[in-house]
Amino acid sequence: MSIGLTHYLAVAAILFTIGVFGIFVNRKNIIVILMSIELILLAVNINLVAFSVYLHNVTGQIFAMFVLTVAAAEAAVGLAILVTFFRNRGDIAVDDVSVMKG
Amino acid sequence: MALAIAFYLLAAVTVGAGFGVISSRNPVHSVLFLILSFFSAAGLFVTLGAEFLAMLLVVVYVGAVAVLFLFVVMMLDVDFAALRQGFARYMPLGGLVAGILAVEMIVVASAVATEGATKNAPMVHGDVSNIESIGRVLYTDYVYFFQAAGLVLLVAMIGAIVLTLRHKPGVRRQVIMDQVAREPKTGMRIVQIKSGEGIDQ
Amino acid sequence: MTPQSLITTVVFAPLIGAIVAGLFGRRIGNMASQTVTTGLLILAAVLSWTIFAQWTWGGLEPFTIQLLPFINIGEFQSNWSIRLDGLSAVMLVVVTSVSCLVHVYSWGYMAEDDSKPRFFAYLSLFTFAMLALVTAADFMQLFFGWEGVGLASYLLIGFWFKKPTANAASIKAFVVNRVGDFGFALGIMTVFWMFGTIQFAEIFPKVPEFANQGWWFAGSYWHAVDLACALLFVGAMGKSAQFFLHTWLPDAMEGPTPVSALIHAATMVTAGVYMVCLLSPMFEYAPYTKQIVTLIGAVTALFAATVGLAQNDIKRVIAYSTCSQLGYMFFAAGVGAYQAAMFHLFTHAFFKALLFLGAGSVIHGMHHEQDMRKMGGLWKYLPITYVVMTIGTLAITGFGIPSLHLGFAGFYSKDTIIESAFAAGQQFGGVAYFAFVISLFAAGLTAFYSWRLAFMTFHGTPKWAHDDHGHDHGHAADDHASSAQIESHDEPLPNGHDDHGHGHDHKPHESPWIMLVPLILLAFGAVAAGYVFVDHFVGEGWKDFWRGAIFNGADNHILEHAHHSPTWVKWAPLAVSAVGFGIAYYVYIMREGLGAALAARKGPLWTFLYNKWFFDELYEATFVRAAKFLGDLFWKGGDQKIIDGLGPDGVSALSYKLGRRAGRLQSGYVYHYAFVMLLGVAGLLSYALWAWA
Amino acid sequence: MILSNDLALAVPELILAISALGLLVVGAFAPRQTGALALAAMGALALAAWAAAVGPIGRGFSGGMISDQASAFAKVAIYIASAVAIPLGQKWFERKAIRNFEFPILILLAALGMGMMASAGDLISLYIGVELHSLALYVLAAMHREDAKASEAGLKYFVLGALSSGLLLYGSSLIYGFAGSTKFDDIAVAVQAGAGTGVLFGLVFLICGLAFKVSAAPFHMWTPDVYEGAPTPVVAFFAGAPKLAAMVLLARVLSEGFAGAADQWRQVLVLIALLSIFVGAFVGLAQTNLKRLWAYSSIANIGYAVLGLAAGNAEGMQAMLVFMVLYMVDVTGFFACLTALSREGRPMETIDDMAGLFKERPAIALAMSVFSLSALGLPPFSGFWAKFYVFKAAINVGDPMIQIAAVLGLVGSVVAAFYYLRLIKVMWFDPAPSGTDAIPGEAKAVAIGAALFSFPVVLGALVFLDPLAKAAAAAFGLAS
Amino acid sequence: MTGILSLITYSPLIGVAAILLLQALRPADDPKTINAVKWITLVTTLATLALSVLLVAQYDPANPGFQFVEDHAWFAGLHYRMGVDGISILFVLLTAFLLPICIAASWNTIEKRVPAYMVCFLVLETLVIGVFCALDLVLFYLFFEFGLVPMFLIIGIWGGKRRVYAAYKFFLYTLLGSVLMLAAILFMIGSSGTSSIPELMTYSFAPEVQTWLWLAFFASFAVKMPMWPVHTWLPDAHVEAPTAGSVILAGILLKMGGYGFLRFSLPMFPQASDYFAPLVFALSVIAIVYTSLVAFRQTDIKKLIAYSSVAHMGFVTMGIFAGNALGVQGAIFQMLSHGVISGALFLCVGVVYDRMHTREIAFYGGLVNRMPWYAATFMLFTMGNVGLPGTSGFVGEITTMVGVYEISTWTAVVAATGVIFSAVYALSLYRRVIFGEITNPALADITDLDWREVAIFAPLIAMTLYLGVYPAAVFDLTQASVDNLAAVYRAAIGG
Repeated sequence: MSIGLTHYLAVAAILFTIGVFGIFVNRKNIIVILMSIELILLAVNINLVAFSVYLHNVTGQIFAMFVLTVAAAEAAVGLAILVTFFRNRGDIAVDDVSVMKG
Repeated sequence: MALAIAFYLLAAVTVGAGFGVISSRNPVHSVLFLILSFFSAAGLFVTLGAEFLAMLLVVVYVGAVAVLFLFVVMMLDVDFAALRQGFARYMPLGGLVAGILAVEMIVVASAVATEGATKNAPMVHGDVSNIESIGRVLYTDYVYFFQAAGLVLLVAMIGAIVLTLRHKPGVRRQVIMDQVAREPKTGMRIVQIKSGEGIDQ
Repeated sequence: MTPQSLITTVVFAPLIGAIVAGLFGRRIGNMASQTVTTGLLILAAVLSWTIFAQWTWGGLEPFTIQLLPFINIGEFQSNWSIRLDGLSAVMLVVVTSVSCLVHVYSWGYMAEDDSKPRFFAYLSLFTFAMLALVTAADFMQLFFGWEGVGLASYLLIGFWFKKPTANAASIKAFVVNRVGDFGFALGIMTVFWMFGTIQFAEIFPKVPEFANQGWWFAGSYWHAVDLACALLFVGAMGKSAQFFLHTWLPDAMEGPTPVSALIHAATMVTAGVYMVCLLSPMFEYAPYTKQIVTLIGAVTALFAATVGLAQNDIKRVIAYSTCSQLGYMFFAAGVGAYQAAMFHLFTHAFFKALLFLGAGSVIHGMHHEQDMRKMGGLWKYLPITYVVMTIGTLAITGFGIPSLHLGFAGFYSKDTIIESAFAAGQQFGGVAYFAFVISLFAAGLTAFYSWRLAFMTFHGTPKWAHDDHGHDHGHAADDHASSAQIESHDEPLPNGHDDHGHGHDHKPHESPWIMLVPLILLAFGAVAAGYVFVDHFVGEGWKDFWRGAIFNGADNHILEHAHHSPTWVKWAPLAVSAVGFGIAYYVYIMREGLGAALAARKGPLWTFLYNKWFFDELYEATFVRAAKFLGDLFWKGGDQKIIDGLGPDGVSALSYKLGRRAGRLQSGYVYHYAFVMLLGVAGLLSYALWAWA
Repeated sequence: MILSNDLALAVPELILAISALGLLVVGAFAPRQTGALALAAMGALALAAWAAAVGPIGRGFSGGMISDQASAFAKVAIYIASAVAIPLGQKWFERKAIRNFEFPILILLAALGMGMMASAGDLISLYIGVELHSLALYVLAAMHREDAKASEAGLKYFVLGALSSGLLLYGSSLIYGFAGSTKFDDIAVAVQAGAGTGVLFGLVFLICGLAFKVSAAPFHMWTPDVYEGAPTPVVAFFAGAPKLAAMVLLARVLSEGFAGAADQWRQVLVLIALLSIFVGAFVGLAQTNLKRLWAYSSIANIGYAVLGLAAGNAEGMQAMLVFMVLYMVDVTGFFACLTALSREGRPMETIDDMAGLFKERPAIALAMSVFSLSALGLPPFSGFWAKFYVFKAAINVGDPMIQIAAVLGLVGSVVAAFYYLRLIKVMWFDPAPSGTDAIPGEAKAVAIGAALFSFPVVLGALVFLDPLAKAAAAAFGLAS
Repeated sequence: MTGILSLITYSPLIGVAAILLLQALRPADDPKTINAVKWITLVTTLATLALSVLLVAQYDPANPGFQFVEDHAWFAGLHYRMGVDGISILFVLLTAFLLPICIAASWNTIEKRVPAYMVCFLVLETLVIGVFCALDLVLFYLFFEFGLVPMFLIIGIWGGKRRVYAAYKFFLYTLLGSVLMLAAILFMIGSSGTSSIPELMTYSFAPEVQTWLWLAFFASFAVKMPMWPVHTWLPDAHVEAPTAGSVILAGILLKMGGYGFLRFSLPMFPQASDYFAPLVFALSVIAIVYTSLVAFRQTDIKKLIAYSSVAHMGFVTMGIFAGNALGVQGAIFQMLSHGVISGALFLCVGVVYDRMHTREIAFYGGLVNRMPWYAATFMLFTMGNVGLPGTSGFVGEITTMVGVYEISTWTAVVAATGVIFSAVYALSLYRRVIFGEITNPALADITDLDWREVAIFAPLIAMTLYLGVYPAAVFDLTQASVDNLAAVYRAAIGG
């Protein structure tokens, strides 16, 4: 049995789902939610790299590089906002993020 | 065959670690699982022949992002035990939706693999050096994105500063502008001291 | 002056009077208002008689003056116009004469009322509308006059607006008339679409074309001319208070007595008869409708006469008698004797106005007492009234000697009608025979109740002396006419009487001359109108007199036949009248108190008659109750519950609820939001897979 | 050199980037010169707008950047809207005594990102543009960092925004895998050859990701919370321009990359549009906070714009462009009003706060009424014309599904009318409780300017806007 | 004379500008300023009336087409087109006629926010006249729809207790109807390529398309009319609106529905109109009977009159869809006449409401004793409402019924019962309010009409009688246009 593109895509899909699942199943912990987002991006990267390789086309890898870069920036901003939030609340439970609703 | 074993091993670890990220009770463990997941994903990249990306993943993610997470987790003094409650309650529904999504995505991903541009294209390793081919286009065809990505990082930097930099009152800080702009007039005060009186501040 | 300008003056003089008295009455004062209106009416009456004389003896030809366009859309052309022909000439004199006398009479009768200008304005307004009606050259103007007199009637019945009964009666009159107008309006529409015009002059020549044609109406196929005539006749029924639509007329007696005399006896109520005669070219081609007219007329004649037997209110008795006489006129028209109908209309105007005004004189003399049971023996106190009332009674009972061709006015007209019915019965049988029998029977009843009225009022023992009616001016009985109004003035009366304004003690008294003069003039009419005009109206000279205003079908020779009816037919009315007189004499003079005793027993027949065949109760229970019920149902059930409840209110409440529900999803929790997003993704993806796979 | 052609196309971006960097340096050394910084930033935006308007047309950076009438149209609008946001926010932060020299710079960078979106010709530039402006917006939303609500808003915005980026990226990766390229032109070729489930799947992901950016249902959940929590002038900014950018981007992806799959994406867009219209209309009914209310209003309005897009022809694109521009003016004006109003230092944010406003602040109340009526779609206000274009396009598209959707959308607008009326009712009918604070000049100027644009200027402005939007729409290359 | 229509349409806005200027220059709450505002408004409306009279004088009744046409290109293929024909010119005149009366009627009764009130009325006048003059679909819609706002404010700010409910109901009901019309308008522009009303009148849509378009327009105009069963906003709106608001509402705004039917439904969708005519007839006669019965049971004077309006509008819709000259002429006349009479009746209610501040019928009774002139005036308009010949009310009713008789006798029969019902409710109202003794001590000092009120009623009385006696004045104006309309309609449906 040979390993084909589909295998990689399947891994990426599962990883994506785990990331998604992590977001709404982790009801209280924002940090884990941020990590879940990183998982989603990782899944995307696997997709891009796998396609790139199978297409003999480097664009996918370049795209993946930009995704990595932006993900880093995103993580930085996200954590900064989280810190601000923590300073205001003294907690990071998502359940508390409910001043505004309706 | 060896590739297949490597793939399955790495894939299993990636997925397992991914699940570990979202299911650990302690966020520190989550971060560690995340790092594991990245590492094994880097391995997957290697099996695909994308060594440069694999390296970047480890350097950027493990070296920067994961550490940032770890740093924040440790910095914020959070009662983590409380944060785990209610996890199981939402499992079934969430699991159902996630399951449907996963199945659909796998089906579709394989469809893309068979119907798209990758049709009939066998995996070929090393026809062009990975890092070289990236380098050829990154600063030419993709210079626009490259510069823009730089600006994204700039925004992230400004954002982080704006959001977290605090000027605590009472703490003296170095203001380079003030130091540079310092002149004799402002730096010094010439005081005529009468003997026996001292300086009254 | 040309006849054209004469007749124009006649028509508009009352209008000018009405406007002057109505708008400036308060400013110019009572006296001036009365003078202006009455003066103009006298002028109109004089000119009318001039025209009538020219018509009868001067060979005046029919003409139509067009004044102004009214509604002019395509073929629907109507004009404000004045039409003169035999019919309108007759009606002109009837209307203006009675109206003018009533105006004069009202000087006395309404002397104590505080809104005299208004009263005279209304009277003049009525006269104008009636004149517009009788001079109409097309259906629209006819309808204008038709409803105009209805308005005046409404205003005058409700003249004493403080009395709830008067107000109710006025609305009833208007609404019941409207029911008639409903049919009338539909009739006009049918006529228009059938003949393509509403001008009488243009319709009549076209009628024969439609004699055997059909017409779709309300889902059925009808005989064309019959349908049109039947619908128009509904209007006549309303206006002339025929059976089913008669209930308003007795109640209309809530108005001042002069009004009853003018509107509800002499003129307005005869408009229906006038219309049927005017439209004789159509009715002649509507055999079924003619039978309906005959039937309704006969039934009304009988019905009203029976009810009249049991009434105690002097005006109501006369009102029912009016109703009954109108029935006579209708079945006369129905059998084809339009001339007889018009003749009876003419004579009836005199003697019925006389009776009403006489009754008014009695009421005035009795200080606004209308209940006959509280009268009696008045002949001593009101001698002149007594005399003229007796003349009127003789006239209405149709007293006269057939062999001599001599009698009171009613004798000529009524007997002609009865004979015509007999003749028609012989010719066509059926309904006409029925009408003949009824007419004879009703003639007996007429005699009975008319003499009963005379006896109860003027003869027998006075029942007013010990009945201290000195302080019952309007307190107890709601039959009291003006007292209710007068008693409740909020400003003192002009002449400052401490009492109700009569200024003398409470004995009955004769009316002032201003009231008696019209009575006397009318009495002359009641005596002589028949004798003088019988030849012109129904006699040898009728063709010459009507000059085509009334159309008789090719096989319609009723008048000729009527003149040659058997002797017993000619004598029969006198005989039954005599019987009626005899019974009345027996019950109310010889065995005084018997009537009251009979009434007190409240036998089923008496109850049935006294309650007017329970028509009011029936209508109340059906139409009024149903309207109220449906109104409430539609309002509270339909509008509020169903339309608003399911519509705006329901939808807005539902929307708000929906918004609140959906808003609750907006819980503030990030993972809920993420979940919704993913549901959206999953949903769209599934849709994509399903739709595009 | 070939690069010079490319650079000529990117003049507006360069202006913004360089001035952002320059201002950053200046700001670092002279952080208190905020007024001058703001003016300079506004100048840079104006310059960029001018450059975009007169700039050359073409494709640069190996197809990564497209400069055409559409991008020029969008950029001019975006830059102007961003420029208007600067004084509004600057002064507001100044009044709150918050360090703010970064504010204009972040706006500049966000505008740069939005400009990138408007002229994206490649999935990568799409992604980077989206991220560039999103990150700036996350920061802006949380910038009032002492305020719990603001940081909460920032956090929510960020978490959900990141998720949406993930969706968008995943979709991009599938499309890339299918087409073998990230360039829209190549994708178009591949799709033309036959669009399978896979690529459409990727497209759905992409649409979902962008739908989040324009806050179309069911990806709208962040909107009310973020609008409520974020500083009002910031909301004024990101309720307008970013949505235009995202809409233009979506239009470009769909028209240039997926013209061959128009029948498919139409259906998705119609669903999204209808859902947005009804969510916006119904949930808005139960709101009491004006910022939340306007969030729902914007959801509904975006639904209309998406409906125009769903028409899938040049007329629809034109409708969308006109709609977005007119809507942008309205929403900016409305939030400018909210920025302006406070009572004893406390911002007036609930509907009840507005009681009797007409009596106290007739100008602002009138402006708010204009915006409400405009959002309601009542002629002759700009909102009506916006809807006029959209529904005209949707109804005449000849596709019964879209026609029915258009009629339903119109019915939805009646539901929404209820809450706009409530605002008017409160301002006009109810008595006023107490005095309002003095109104800052810049907010008042923006509010009244926008209101005047809504009516009556729009009646004349459309004479010019109409052909411009038409040309822009034609640039998308769809048949009319 | 080109440009006169725009001049008439926008002349009230000059008054608005003057008021705003005055407000800016002088202390707003100063009684003198308020007084000046009133005078400005009155003079403005009178000037508009004068211009309208001039317009009618210049109008050529023999020409069935549009006259005084103005046409300027706008954007997106739209045009600024104005013009009047025999149908619309009368409504322009009616509007201009009623407005000064409304202003005069509000002279002393409106105490709060007078300038805003006056501005609302002036703006409303512009919009309403605009509706009747617009010859471009979108322009028409602009005026038509925006008219909701001033009316919403008039009801909502100066209305009675449940004013907010009523204002909402009015606004949303009408809005729902008109958005459907908007959809149809957009479709028409798209498929015919023009938004010009004269051009669309000659454009023929496919029959199945017509059906939908007709229904969409019907939704809007039926609500505006209002026809059963979408009439329930009207009683609420009337009851809560201030007197002048009711006058405008009943007198003019309702007419926009009928005008719409005449301008759009009949000429543009003749087949559909013919197809749906039975439906319209059914709804019309239901309205006539149903609302008459409802009116009969009302306890609030204004509500009663409002319901009677619905019944009278039933005649209008019936007449319009009869599609013959009689029906259409009658409908137009009925609208004019109803505008005058119902307006006057609302003013009558206003007279006692101003004095007693209640509209409960039970509160009143015996007013004639203290207010004879008022009673006479009220009587005249009651009779007009009842449709007594000699008043304008009669002419409209009878001609519509005659017209509809040709098409459907059943409709004519049921509609004719309205003649009975109207007498029942109108006279019982009159009796309960005016006749009888004064039993309520609160009424003991009620005063009769003052000179201002007399001046308000005088033109209405004159109009009611003039139109009742000489309706030919109106028919002559409308004849050419209506004949043309009816002929084209007949030709289109092949009848």
